[in-house]
Amino acid sequence: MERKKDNPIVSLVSRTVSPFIMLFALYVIFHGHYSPGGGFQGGTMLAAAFILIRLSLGMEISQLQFKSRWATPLGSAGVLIYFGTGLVALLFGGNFLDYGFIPFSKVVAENRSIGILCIEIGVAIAVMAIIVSIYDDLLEGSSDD
Amino acid sequence: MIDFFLGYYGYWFAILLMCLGLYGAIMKKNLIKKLIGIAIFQTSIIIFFVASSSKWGATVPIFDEKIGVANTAKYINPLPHTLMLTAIVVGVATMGVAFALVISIFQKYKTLDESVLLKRMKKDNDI
Amino acid sequence: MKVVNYLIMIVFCALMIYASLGLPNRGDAYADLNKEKSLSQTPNAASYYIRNAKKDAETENMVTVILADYRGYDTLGEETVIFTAGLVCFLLLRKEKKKNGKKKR
Amino acid sequence: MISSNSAALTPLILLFMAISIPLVALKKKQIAFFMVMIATSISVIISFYNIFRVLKVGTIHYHFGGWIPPIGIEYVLDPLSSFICLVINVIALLVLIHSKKIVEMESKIKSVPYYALVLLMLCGFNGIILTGDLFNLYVFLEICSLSMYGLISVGEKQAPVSAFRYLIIGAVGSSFYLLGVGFLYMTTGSLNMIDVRSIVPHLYNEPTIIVAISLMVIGFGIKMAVFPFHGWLPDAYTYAPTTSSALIAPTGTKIGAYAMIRILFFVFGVNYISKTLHITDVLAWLSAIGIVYGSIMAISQKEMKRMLAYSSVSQIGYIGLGIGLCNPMGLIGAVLHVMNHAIMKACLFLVAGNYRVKLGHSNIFKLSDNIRKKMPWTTAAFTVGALSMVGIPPTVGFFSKWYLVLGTIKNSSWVFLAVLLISSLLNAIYFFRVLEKVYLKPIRSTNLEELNIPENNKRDEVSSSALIPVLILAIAIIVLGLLNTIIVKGIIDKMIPAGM
Repeated sequence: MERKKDNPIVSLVSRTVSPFIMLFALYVIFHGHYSPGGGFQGGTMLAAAFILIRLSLGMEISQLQFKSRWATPLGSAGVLIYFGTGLVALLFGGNFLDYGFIPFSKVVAENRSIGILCIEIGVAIAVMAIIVSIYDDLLEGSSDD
Repeated sequence: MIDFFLGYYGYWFAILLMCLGLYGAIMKKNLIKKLIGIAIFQTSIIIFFVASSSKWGATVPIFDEKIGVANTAKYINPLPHTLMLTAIVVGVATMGVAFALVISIFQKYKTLDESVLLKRMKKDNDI
Repeated sequence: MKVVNYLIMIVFCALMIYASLGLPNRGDAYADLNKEKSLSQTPNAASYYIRNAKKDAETENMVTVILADYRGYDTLGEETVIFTAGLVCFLLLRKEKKKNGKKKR
Repeated sequence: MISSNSAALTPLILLFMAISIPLVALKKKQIAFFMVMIATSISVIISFYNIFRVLKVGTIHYHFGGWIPPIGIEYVLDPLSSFICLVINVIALLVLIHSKKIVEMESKIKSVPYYALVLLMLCGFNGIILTGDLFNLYVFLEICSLSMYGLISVGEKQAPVSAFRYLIIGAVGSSFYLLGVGFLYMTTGSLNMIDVRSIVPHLYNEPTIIVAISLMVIGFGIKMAVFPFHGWLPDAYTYAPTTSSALIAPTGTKIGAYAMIRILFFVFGVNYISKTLHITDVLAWLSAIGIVYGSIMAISQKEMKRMLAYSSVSQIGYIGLGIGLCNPMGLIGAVLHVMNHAIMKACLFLVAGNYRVKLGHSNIFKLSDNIRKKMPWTTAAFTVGALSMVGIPPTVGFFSKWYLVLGTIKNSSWVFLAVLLISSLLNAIYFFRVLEKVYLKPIRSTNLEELNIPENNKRDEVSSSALIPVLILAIAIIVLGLLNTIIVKGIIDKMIPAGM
């Protein structure tokens, strides 16, 4: 199938919009404590920003931004951040995922708050990386050689 | 009567959507249409759950100094929302796997229609 | 076969609507699932969350607290689900020969 | 620290290894197999430790995040869950030892994501078994079903189609379960199993509870492949790669059976299920039809893996029948058969895999007695497994059927007794058909030269990593058969729920 190459408006708009989507995604992730939002929502928006670039500029250019083969390891790193937060709590003597035991500060409630932030970041990284990797794999599978 | 209707129409819409989804998943011959049916089914369950969390005159489950937490009827039930966040992600994951399978079916059989697919599979099995 | 399928759907729809009549009225703040105590006098999770989320975790958004703390293990499972989906796509569709292409460059 | 957290460690270790495989095995792919071995061995050790601890101190509860049950999620380790957990982990370890050479030989399976998915599936199984929370069960159900779709789909050419069919049915099934949880939550306001158990008696007359139970039973019926929902099973098992089918056939459907026992008897209560709603009667009748149907279909199959798949349908029927009888003997039979069938099916599927490795096929009609000369140990293991499936006394298969028969006699349900006896006969037909080929049919070849090639009769056994698990399973079939009273008296007797 012949594809139209390099529509300047599309590439310009997506290049301009993509950073703002990322910025808003970061806001959603880090403001999840006070307003609707959190890791999943922010993670999917980050992934949307990456996929927008992939859609408009093609696979080769977008590799400069985020390499496909790093997507799965990054995803597992994200899950590992989550898992590790729980594990650290376990090592400090609490049950698994009991953030109150992680000594970030002296107040238990604040420990929990920071623990929640840690796992939101882990969730965001994992969701972002995995959605991008699913998109890349589907694209790779459906393209005929 | 009107109270009864107002109290239950949310559930009924969700149930109607469920039946639509099930119709797609069972009856349609095209694999993509089957998947659309599954997606509608899963989404209708999400609507069903979220419908159950509502309370008349309550606000979103975010702590507000002015309201306080003395009266729990002032906030809607946060638990179904949390469960459905999980269910949404599960639905996305199922769709991802399903599309991967559809693509690998298409690579091998060059069709997405179930009856044609069955014929080609039968031909393979005979050889 | 088609008739059976239609029948299944109609029965399903009827069953669901029959069951939904036993549910609490949507928006009823005093239904069983929103009470302080359940029918067997155990504490009810939902009202506990509303009351104590801010106190327990210094976080205003109750959904976040439930998602990440009270029911954090569900969320870990859910991340694992999406990780699994990523791995399945990797297993099924990614082509191995990519490395050769890189060497050529 | 280990002792206080041991209840939660099996799924966590499997999960940890699964998520670190893609990171660690980036450069060196062989490392994936060793990580799998480490993870499964540790999980086996921990499950042994857990079962002894449960037998010593009684039920163990583990609260995630330190929150007490109706607020948080808990793991419940009682005799039933620790026993099934041990069975699943041991079978998985043996099958994975067998997989060492097989996975690389089978056409272009990428070992890194494959092994990660295997571990994720086992993690899902362990999570389902141990959890005490209804929604958590749904999440882990999805983990293990998604990874099962993936593991099935990398097999032969038809494998993605069968995996897709399984996905459609399985997604509907787990959605049904979720819907059932929704109904239950909306009426009771709780998601914890023990909590729900205490609330449900106040609500026995509500239509919502009845619908919730039926939705959950349909959902698990699909996962368990009881009779009208078995459609996905034969194709999926036949076209999957050897390791996947040997992993999924013994363990995957048993999880559905376990969840069924857990939900029916431990969440809703024995009397309500059996006396008021008669759901167990429906289950027993469906299973009885499934037993006969599966056996008859198995007789008409040419392909060994497909025959074993249909035999799985019938064996699942035994477990369903044991649950449906709803008396102590029946439940003992069902739980014992979960273990026995897991061991037998793992053994038989691994043998089919070994045949495929050496002969390139596992078509029953092409087998002849030179395979006995070529692969004596594998064939001996197959014989033990087949005899056990039929139910010849010193093997495990006999004893679970014995308890089921006792259960039917206690309920004086003579139809089920007849079904059990007839199905043993049918099992005998389809297994002796293979045994006859393997032991008695001389090699018949139109090509005379082929007959005289000495290599054709030379011993050509599979490699030791593929042979040892098969032999261990075959020995276990006999040894556990002899030890069955210890298992029943020591562990299974303690599982029987109150009021049965």
